[in-house]
Parts: sequence; C-alpha cells; structure tokens
Amino acid sequence: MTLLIQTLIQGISLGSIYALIALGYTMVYGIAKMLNFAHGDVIMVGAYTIYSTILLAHFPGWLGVISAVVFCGVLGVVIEFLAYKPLRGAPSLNVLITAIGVSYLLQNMALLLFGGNQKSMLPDSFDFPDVKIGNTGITVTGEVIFTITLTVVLMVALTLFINKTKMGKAMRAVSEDKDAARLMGINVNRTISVTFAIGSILAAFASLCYGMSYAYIKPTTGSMPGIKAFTAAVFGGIGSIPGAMLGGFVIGILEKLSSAYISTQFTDAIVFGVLIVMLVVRPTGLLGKKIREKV
Amino acid sequence: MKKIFSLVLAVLMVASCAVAFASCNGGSKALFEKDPEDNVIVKIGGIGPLTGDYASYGNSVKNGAQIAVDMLNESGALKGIKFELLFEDSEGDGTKAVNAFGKLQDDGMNVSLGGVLSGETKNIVASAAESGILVLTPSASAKDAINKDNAFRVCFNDPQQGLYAAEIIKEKGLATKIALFYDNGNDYCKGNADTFKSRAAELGLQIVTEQTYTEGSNTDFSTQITAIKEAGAELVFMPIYYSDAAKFLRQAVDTLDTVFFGVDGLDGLIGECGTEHASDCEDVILLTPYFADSVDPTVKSFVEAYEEKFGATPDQFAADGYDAVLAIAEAIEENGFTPDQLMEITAEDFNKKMVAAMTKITVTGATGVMTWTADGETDKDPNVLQIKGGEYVEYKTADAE
Amino acid sequence: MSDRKTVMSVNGTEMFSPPSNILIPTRDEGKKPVLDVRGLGIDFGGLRAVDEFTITVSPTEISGLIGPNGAGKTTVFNLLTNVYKPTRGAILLDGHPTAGKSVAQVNRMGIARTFQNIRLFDQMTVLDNVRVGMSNNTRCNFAESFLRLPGYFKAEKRSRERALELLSIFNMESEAYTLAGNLPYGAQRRLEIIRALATEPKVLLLDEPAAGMNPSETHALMESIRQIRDQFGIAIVLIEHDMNLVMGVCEGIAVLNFGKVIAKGTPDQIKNNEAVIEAYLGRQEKKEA
Amino acid sequence: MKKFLSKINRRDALTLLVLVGIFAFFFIMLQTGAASHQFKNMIIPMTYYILLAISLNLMVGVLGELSLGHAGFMSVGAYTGCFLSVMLVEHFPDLPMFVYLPVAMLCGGLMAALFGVIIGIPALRVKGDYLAIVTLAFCEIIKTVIINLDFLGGAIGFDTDKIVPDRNKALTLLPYAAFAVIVSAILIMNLVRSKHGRAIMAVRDNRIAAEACGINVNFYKVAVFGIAAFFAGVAGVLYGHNDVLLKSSTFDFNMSIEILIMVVLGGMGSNMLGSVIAAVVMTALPEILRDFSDYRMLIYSVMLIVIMLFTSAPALAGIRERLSLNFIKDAVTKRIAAAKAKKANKTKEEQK
Repeated sequence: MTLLIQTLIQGISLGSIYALIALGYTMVYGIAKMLNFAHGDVIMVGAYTIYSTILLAHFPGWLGVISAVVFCGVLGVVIEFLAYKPLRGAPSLNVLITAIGVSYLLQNMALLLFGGNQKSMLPDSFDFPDVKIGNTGITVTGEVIFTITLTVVLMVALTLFINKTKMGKAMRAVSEDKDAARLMGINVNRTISVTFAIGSILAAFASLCYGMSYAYIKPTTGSMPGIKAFTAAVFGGIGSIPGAMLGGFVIGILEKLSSAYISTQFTDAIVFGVLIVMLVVRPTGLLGKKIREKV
Repeated sequence: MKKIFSLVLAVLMVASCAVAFASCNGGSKALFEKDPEDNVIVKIGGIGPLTGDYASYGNSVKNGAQIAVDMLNESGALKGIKFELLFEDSEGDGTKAVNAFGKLQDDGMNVSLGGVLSGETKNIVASAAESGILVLTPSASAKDAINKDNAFRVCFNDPQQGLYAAEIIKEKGLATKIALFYDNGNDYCKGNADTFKSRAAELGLQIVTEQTYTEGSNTDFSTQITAIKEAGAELVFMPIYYSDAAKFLRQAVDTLDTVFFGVDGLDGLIGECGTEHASDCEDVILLTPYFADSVDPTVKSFVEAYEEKFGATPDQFAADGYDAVLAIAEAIEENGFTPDQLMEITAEDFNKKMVAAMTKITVTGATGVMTWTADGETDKDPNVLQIKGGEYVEYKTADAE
Repeated sequence: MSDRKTVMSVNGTEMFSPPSNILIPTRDEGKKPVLDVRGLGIDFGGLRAVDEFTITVSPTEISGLIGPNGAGKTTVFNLLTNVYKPTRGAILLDGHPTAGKSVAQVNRMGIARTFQNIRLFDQMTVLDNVRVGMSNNTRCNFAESFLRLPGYFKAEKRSRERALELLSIFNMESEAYTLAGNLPYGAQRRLEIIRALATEPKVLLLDEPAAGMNPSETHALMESIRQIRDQFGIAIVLIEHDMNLVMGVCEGIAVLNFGKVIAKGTPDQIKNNEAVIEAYLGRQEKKEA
Repeated sequence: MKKFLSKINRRDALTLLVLVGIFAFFFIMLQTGAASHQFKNMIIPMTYYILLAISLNLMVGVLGELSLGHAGFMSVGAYTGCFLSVMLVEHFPDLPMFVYLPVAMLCGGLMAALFGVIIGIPALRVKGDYLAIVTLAFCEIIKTVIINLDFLGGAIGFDTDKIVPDRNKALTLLPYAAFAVIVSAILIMNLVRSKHGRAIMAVRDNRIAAEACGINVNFYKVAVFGIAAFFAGVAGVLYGHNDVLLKSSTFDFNMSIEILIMVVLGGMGSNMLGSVIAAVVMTALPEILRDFSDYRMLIYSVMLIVIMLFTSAPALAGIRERLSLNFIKDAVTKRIAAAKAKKANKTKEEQK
C-alpha cells in the first residue's frame, strides 16, 4: 500500500512535468494546426537559462526563474516568426520538418555554448524540505510538492486566461476557425504569437520543475520529455487543453506504475502499448473532439 | 515546385559527388607529410560522438588526446616527429563512424584512435582491418569491440571490471546483500553487470534485486530506489556512467543508506556533483585505474595541463584519450623510426610495425602503467577509491582504520 | 412527357406489401424495381432525421428527391449508400438487401453517387479519376501489377480506352490529363458524374448536380441526365433545388420534409400538392394573414 | 525499344535512369579505386536510404498516412535478415553470398511486412497525427523489446561481423544493394501506376469518395503498410550486412525522422525521383559538412530550415517561379499534355 501511494505520488509529479510540456504542444496544435517538434527543446533552453543566470551570473533565484520565463516566451515568439509564420499555408509536413530543423538548431547551439557535459542546473538553495505523512512511512519530497503545486496553479491560471480574457476568447475562436475569426476582427497573427509565447512560458516552468527533480541538464535534455509529453498530448486528444493535462498525468502515473509493478525494462513498451490500445478504442484521444466527417 | 527542387537537389548531388571525388586525388605519394619546420607529421585520427546524447564522452576523449599531442610536440620527445590530432564526429552512430573513418583515411591518418563508444569502435575496427592500420581505442570497453589483430584498447574491458568488483566486495567484506542498478540499454553497463552477476554468484554474494533503466527513462529513478529499499540491500553495485550516477544519487541518498559501489564509469562523479551536491557522492566507492586527484606525477601534469586549457577537470575518458596518444608515441619510439625512415616507409610496413610494437611497449600514463597482450587487452591495476570530502582517497576498510 | 403514363405497379415481392403509388414509365412496365426502399429511418441522438422513407425506383426511371433545406435529403443518400447505418427499414437493390454491407460493397452492388460538396481526387488527372471509378471492373491482381505481367497491360489498355470513351461522351477528353483539382467548377461536377458512371452502377444518385450552374448550363445538364439514362439504361435519383430541372427531367418525385415523405407523384401532381406548397411556402392562411 | 518506353511512365523512366546512373557511377568509382574512402563508406548507406525513402514515400506521399516509425520496420528486417544470415553462415560455411544474402533480404522483408500489416490494423481507426503517434509508439516498443531479447544481443548488440568479409565490403555488397534497390523501385513504381496505385492515391485524396467508388479503403491501407514495411525491411537487411553490429537503439525516432526529411524534401507523391535524389543528398550532406568541424550540425540544421522555407513558404512562390525556369517546365507539361490528347483523339477516331 505504501509502495502504491508512493508510486502514485511520484507518477503525479512526473505527470505534472509532462502535462506542462504537453500544454504547449496542444495549444500550438489547436491554433496553428502544426506539431511543434522544437517544443521539447524550449525546455532545454529554459533549463540552460536558469543555469546560466543563477549559477553563472549569480542572479537571485526568483530573478533567474523570471528571466527564463521571459527568455523562453520571447524565444517561442521569435521561432514562430522566423520559422513557422512564413510557412503558414504550406503543407503541414513541411512545417513539421522545419520544426525538426529548429529542434536540431537549438540543441546544437546549446552544445556549442555549454558543451556536451551535463550540468547541475540549480544550486542547493532550491532544495525544499521533505514531508513525512504521519507514521505511514510515506515521504513526499519537497520538489514533488512544489512541482504539483506549481502545475495546479499554472493550470488554473491558464484555464481562467482562456475562458475569461479577451485574448483567451480570441485563441479559442482562432482554433475553431481561423478565417471566421479573422472576419470577426481578431488579429490571427498576434493570437498565434501569444499562443507560442504561453506554450514556451509553460515550458520554462516545466524546466524549473525538471531541474528541481532531476538536477542535471544537457543539450539533449528536452527531447525525451518532449516526446513523452507529445504522446501525452495525443493521449488526451491533441488540441484539447484539459486533454493535455489529463494525458500528462495519465502517462506519468502509467510510467511509474508499470516500472514499479511490472518491469523497468519494459516501461516504455508498456506505456506506448497502452497508448496504441487507447487510440484504437478512442481514435481522437481521451478528450479529443470526435470529428464526424460530413458527407 | 517539386521539379525545381529536384533540380536544386540534382545540382547539389553532382557537387557532392565532385567533392567526394576530388578528395581522393589530392593526396601525395608519401605516407607522411612534413610541416614547414621540416618535422614529420604523424596524424592521429580519433572518432567519437561530439554531438548528440553522448557528446560529453567524445569531447572528453578529444580534449585528452589533444593534451597529449600538445605535450609531445612541445617537449620534442621524438626528434623531428610531430603529432597532429584529427577528430571527427560520429554522433554515436556506427554507420556515421565508418564514414568518419573514411574521411580520416582520406585526410592521411596514420594511426587510428578507433571510436569512443563500443558499437562505433567495432564498426571502425572492421573497416580498419583492410588496411591493417593500428587502432588503439581509448574507451571502447565491450569485449569484442576490438576483435581484430590490429586493434587495442586503453581501458579495461567490461567483464574485467565486473569481475574485479565482485572479488573486491567479497574480499573486503563490504556486503552480502547486493542490489544491481544499471542502464539496461547500454552495452558497457550491461556487460559489467552480467559478469558481476555470475562472479558474485560463484563467490556466494546474494543479489537481492536487479533494477534497470533505459536511456529514455534515465531521469526519474524513484521506483528503482523504492524497490532497492524494499529489497533490503546493503550495497548498490552500479556499473554506470557518472552522469547517470549523479542523477541517481541525487534522488537516492535521502532514501537509501547503503554502500554505493561503481566501476570506472563513475570517475568524474565528484566534478559532476560539483559543490552544489557534493554530499550526494560522499562515501561512494569506485574501482578505477584513474582518478584526477592522484598524487602521481604523470596524472598531475596531465590534469594541470587539461585544466589550464579546457577549464575543467579531466574525466576517465579524457585520461584514456591522453594515454592512447602516449602509447602511440611509445610505439613509434619502440620501432626507432627516424624522420627519414618515416618518409620512405610504406603504409603496410608502418602499420605492421606499429601493431607489432604494441605488445612490447610499457606506457606510464594517467590511467596507470600499461602493457598490452596480443589480443589487444591492457594489463593494469585498478585502484579501489572512495570519495571523502569531495576527494578521492584510497579505500580502507573500517578495520584497517 | 408524353412517352410516359402513370400506372399502379403490381409488385411481386412477397416480403413487402405492394406500395400504392409507384410511378413506372411505360418502358419499364412489368419489370421489377431496381431499388426498393422500405420504411427507412435513422435517429441522430433523439432526433428522427429520416423516418418511414419508402420509395421504389424502376430500372430506367429518373426520379427526384426534393424538399426544403435540412429536410434530410442528403441523409437519405447517405443511408442508401450505407455511409450511415439505418436505424430502421431495409434497402433492396435488385432484390438483394444492402444491410451490413460496407460503402464500397454497396457501390459494387450497383449504387453510385456524387456529392453535394464536390469530392474529386484533386491530385490525380481527370483520366485517373475515371479509372479509379473503374477499379472494380478492372481485372488485375497485385502480382500482375507488380511484375507488369500481360494481364496488367491488357487491363490498363482496357481501362484507359473505356475511360477516354466515357470522357468523350461528355466532351471532356481534351481535359483527360489535367489535374482534377484544376478543373473549372462545372467540369468538376461533370467529372464526378462520369466517375460514378465508371463504376457501372444500376442506380446513380446525384446530389445537387446543378448547384452553382447558370440556366444554360443547367439546361445542358438536363440533356445529359436524359442522355445518361438512355445510353446507360440505369435509374437515376437526384436531389435538386432547381425546380426547372426537377420538373423538366424527373418522372417521379418524392418530397421530403422534416425527414418524412410528404408527397409522391408525377411533376404535375407535386406542383399542385397542397402539402408540398405548404412545406415550401408556409401555410396559406398565415401568408394571407 | 520505343514501344517498351511508351509502356512506362516518363517520370518513372527518368527515375530508373537516374538510379541506374547512380549505381553505375558508384560501381565505376569503386572498381577504378577512384572513390575516396569517405565516399566508399557512404555508398551502401546511400543505397539503403534510397530504398527507405522510396518506401516511406509510398506510405506518406502515395497513401497519405504520416509514419514516424519507419525505422522500426527497418530494425525488424535487419534483425530477422541478419539473424538468418548468421545462422546460415555458421551452419553452412560454404554457402556463397549470392544464396544467403537474397534469402536474408526476402525473409527480413517478409517479417517486416508482417509487422507492417499488424501496425496497419490500428491505422484503420486512427488517423492523421494520431496515427503518426501510433507508428512512433510502435517503433519505440520494437526498440525496447529487442533490447531485452538476449538471443538478439540485447543492449550489447547483435554481431553481424562474420557475414560479409571485410575486404572491400562496399564493392562486395554493391551489386546486391543495386539489384535490391532497382528491383524494389521498379516494383513500387509499377504498383503506383496500376489500378491499385490509383486506388491508393484515391484513398489519399478523398477517402469518402474512394469508398463511394467501390474501393476497399481498409484493405489498401493495410496493404500499403505491409508493402512499405517490406521494402524498409529489405533496406534494414542491407544495413545489417554493411554494419558489423546491430544495436536496436540505432533504429529510433531520430532515424525515422531522417527518412521523413528525405521524403518531404524530395517531394511527396507518385514521383519517386525526388526521394531518390534527396536520399543521396541528405546522406552526403552531413559528410560534406565535416570540414566545418564543430559547426557541422549547426550548419546542417540551419540549411534544413532554410531549404524548407525556400521550397515551401507561400510568400516565396514568386521567387521560386522566377528562379526555377518555370517556363521550361510549363512548356514541357503542355507538350506532354498535347501529345497525350492527340493520341487520345486518335484512339477515339480509330474506334469510330
């Protein structure tokens, strides 16, 4: 029982990180209808920004995090402007390849700037005290609590933003029908830019959580969480924001459960196997819109 | 539009073929070239992952080898002979490593440093068999990575270390209940773990749990840690690289109060944990022929030069790269090649003589005093070290203290 | 319309009671209906999108399906082609039930259709579009295709010739090698019909064939529709809003409103049917009030 | 000859011509010893990448289903074929290569095709980007499973060293590789230009209309997965025989992406020439860039982005048109169309 609860908590924590990243994938997909494969590498950029501001330039912690958030947000907009905007209207696969090019570019730039050795991302001052729950023998690390709390706060904020603000409404409108939104006087380009910025900002927060839990970063740090989060976004139904959150948690918990109870060797195979089965049963993900083709 | 692009591509293709074609007609007749000061240049060709997931290993080897080349050239140990290091990126992929090997051959490589990883080295060794060029890999540890006569290695092979580790644990009475923890998708880790397992069984050590991870899931070890705790292990044997070990320890030290025991992949752990997480690696025991804090003069001068040039402490890979170059220089000296001889020698002769010299030489390098057997394996003593207060010290059992 | 008289049909099928108001052109007298639809219905959620839809179509009849927007006309076509699985009722094609068959199988049984929003294979040539329609009538297995055995050349030659022949009937052979997506609108509509004909159907369903056409084009289309019936000897069911076309070409008409057939009959009968006028124009009293 | 040529599509003829040209060039370079070592080592990889690109184009360009798991099929083929070859070589040391290598290719291809069909079945329900994820997931599963199969070498890798003698491996393998690639290309192009190929493209362009034309969409989807996987498997066998060590981690997502880049750059669709050329160029490009040492991959990624922007940005259509000698293209298309129309008229008249 202790093991189960411990595993679940770990799964939620891992799932939180996936969910934060998956939100970026899903929002961009919902609005720009493209798979932004460079999104995983934005996490890596965020991590290196935190690393260089806090550990190299000795900024105070909060300032380092803010600068990472700002830098990632700007980076997201810049990438969109330089690499994706010119391709609006081009076949989606071509945009996908460009995104992969951007991903390579970010990785190799980080490699040139910081070298291939992994770096410890945060100073020890970022350690939070562990919490022991009664006499159950369950220990929850401070990082896990922080990660889950941050994720919940961000998700609530995002949900409010999307449902309550004018820009949020514009985003929903653009994702429904770009042309109709344009006719209604919505600035589509700006809306897409904002979406990229928000996705990247979430990625920056994800990189903070990642660094707190796993400490070490290197130029390829973003790719595997990126793919897992992408999987999570699809699992939940790509384009659906609650879906991405749910998908992230499900994948995280699934991963932890299968490695705890079945096999650490086959964890990936099990997670991906469940994904395939799930997609066969529900071809548009857990919360994805069922698209009925009009004949 | 497709057609246009095809056109552009076609032009590129012709250009690429032309480049490939041109590069083969450029070489001069002699095996060696001379620099403006009339020194004969021996070109050492290294290959390793300089980009991608394993970039740190490749860069370490490259830098270590560069230090050796610089030192040899400065000291003028070999009269009239200078060394040049050529290093190509393999991205950690066997096929690309073979391409890189071809590129180095075209650039007039005289001795090969093989590859950094085992898989790529095996491909390079197969590719090198045709010309018979001496291949001395710094760090490819898989048993059959050097399965040809002209291939040697600086590091231990995987089975050797697993074997030693089991014996030392038994000998020093470190533990009887052991947990294994390693990267199941990595040949180095798997090779070590496998021999450790069989040797441990022979010695009556009990493996209580075997926890693995893969490259794709090497960030979150919480389930493995929980399982090790549940199994009641007294010692965790982790034949993994320091980068993963640092991550593992970061998560494990709070939960596990076991002994942590590793092999030479753990060297570099102190630097990895840095000042931020120095306590993570406290008391870790490792089996390694090299450690950066050694008082040995060879090691000291290497570490100093490396730190000065690259601003980082050299790890095991760097030391292996350094030693490989030293061994090559030693082999040239063993043959007593003079610059004039070198300018006349044929490639075939040179390669044969270099390979033959390998089993005769003794090299004192950063990883110890080495000799080689005909099957390419090195013979050197591992040190049993423990990390204490952010430094490596020789391991002493509690009784000895 | 003088070549046709209205008769009560005597239906030999024992499964169903004979319908009371089938219109059979003189030339089809004594022949069994090619399409026999009984009590067809489908629910979307709680909504009865189509209910109690019953018609019969004789082998060379041109019939029309009309009704206000949202009446369920296209849904009927989707039911006839098994795109939607009917909740109730049965469809008999030449006496064979189509229940449980896939869309493709229904096509092979003999029902071909066009689409309200044109669905061509845009990236393929006009000729290839037609040849796709002929897929099931072209004998050429995988081995023959992979290895270009004699069977392949024979099949290719036959299908090319047949496709060109079909195109030439509609004066489109000069466009044979144009990409379908690049055709003008009217030509795309025509191509859809040709492609449907290429599947060698017994019943051709045309979904708003005249949509977006000007009066002269519509007139030409009317001629084509008759020509198709005469030349191919098949039954045609069309959905259309253009009353000139419907009244001009159809021999029998069914009027659909809110998923139910409110009237059936000859064009003249439909023109004067109170219920139809009401459905289209609203209740007379209201209008006067 | 003229009659023969008239029976094959002009584009296919050009593709074949280019393929034969490429292989002739390779062969001459190897035979005369004119090839640089680097180039020599790239030859076999180029051939299997050509095959991979063509087969992926069949799936992505002709069927219109995005696959991110092509490397998975390749690994199935590689492991099956190499396992068989190793067995054959061990038990029948005298068996000549022209017996066991084709057998290995065939079996590797068939096993991959089997997996292709298995993964094609979810494709019946799952569409678009969701399907891309299914293929990716499948590729990851294969990778994980093979790592844990000890008889296939597990993490240490499967040793294929003894199958092909080391000496001049490229020259030894080239005839087999050339044969495999040319035959595969012919088979694939033949398929595309048949009624089956038209049916497959119809599924791509408009699934609903294809169904309404009596085409069994499900059958064709599964069939194309099987066929494309077969050829990917054959390419995998070539890969395994050229390398000396098979590691399942090689066949990952990144490798699938590499192949996809070739297909997209070469232009998707029924014309395979683009895929062939892109495969050669994209295999050579990182090698040519070696002279930039540390900046190599950076330059590669920038080039990739710039090429994509240049070839597909709608805003640059005008510039592309001006640069691309479009008038020649137009003239050629018009002439072809005119010739065909004339021929069509003639047949019509003959019939009359």
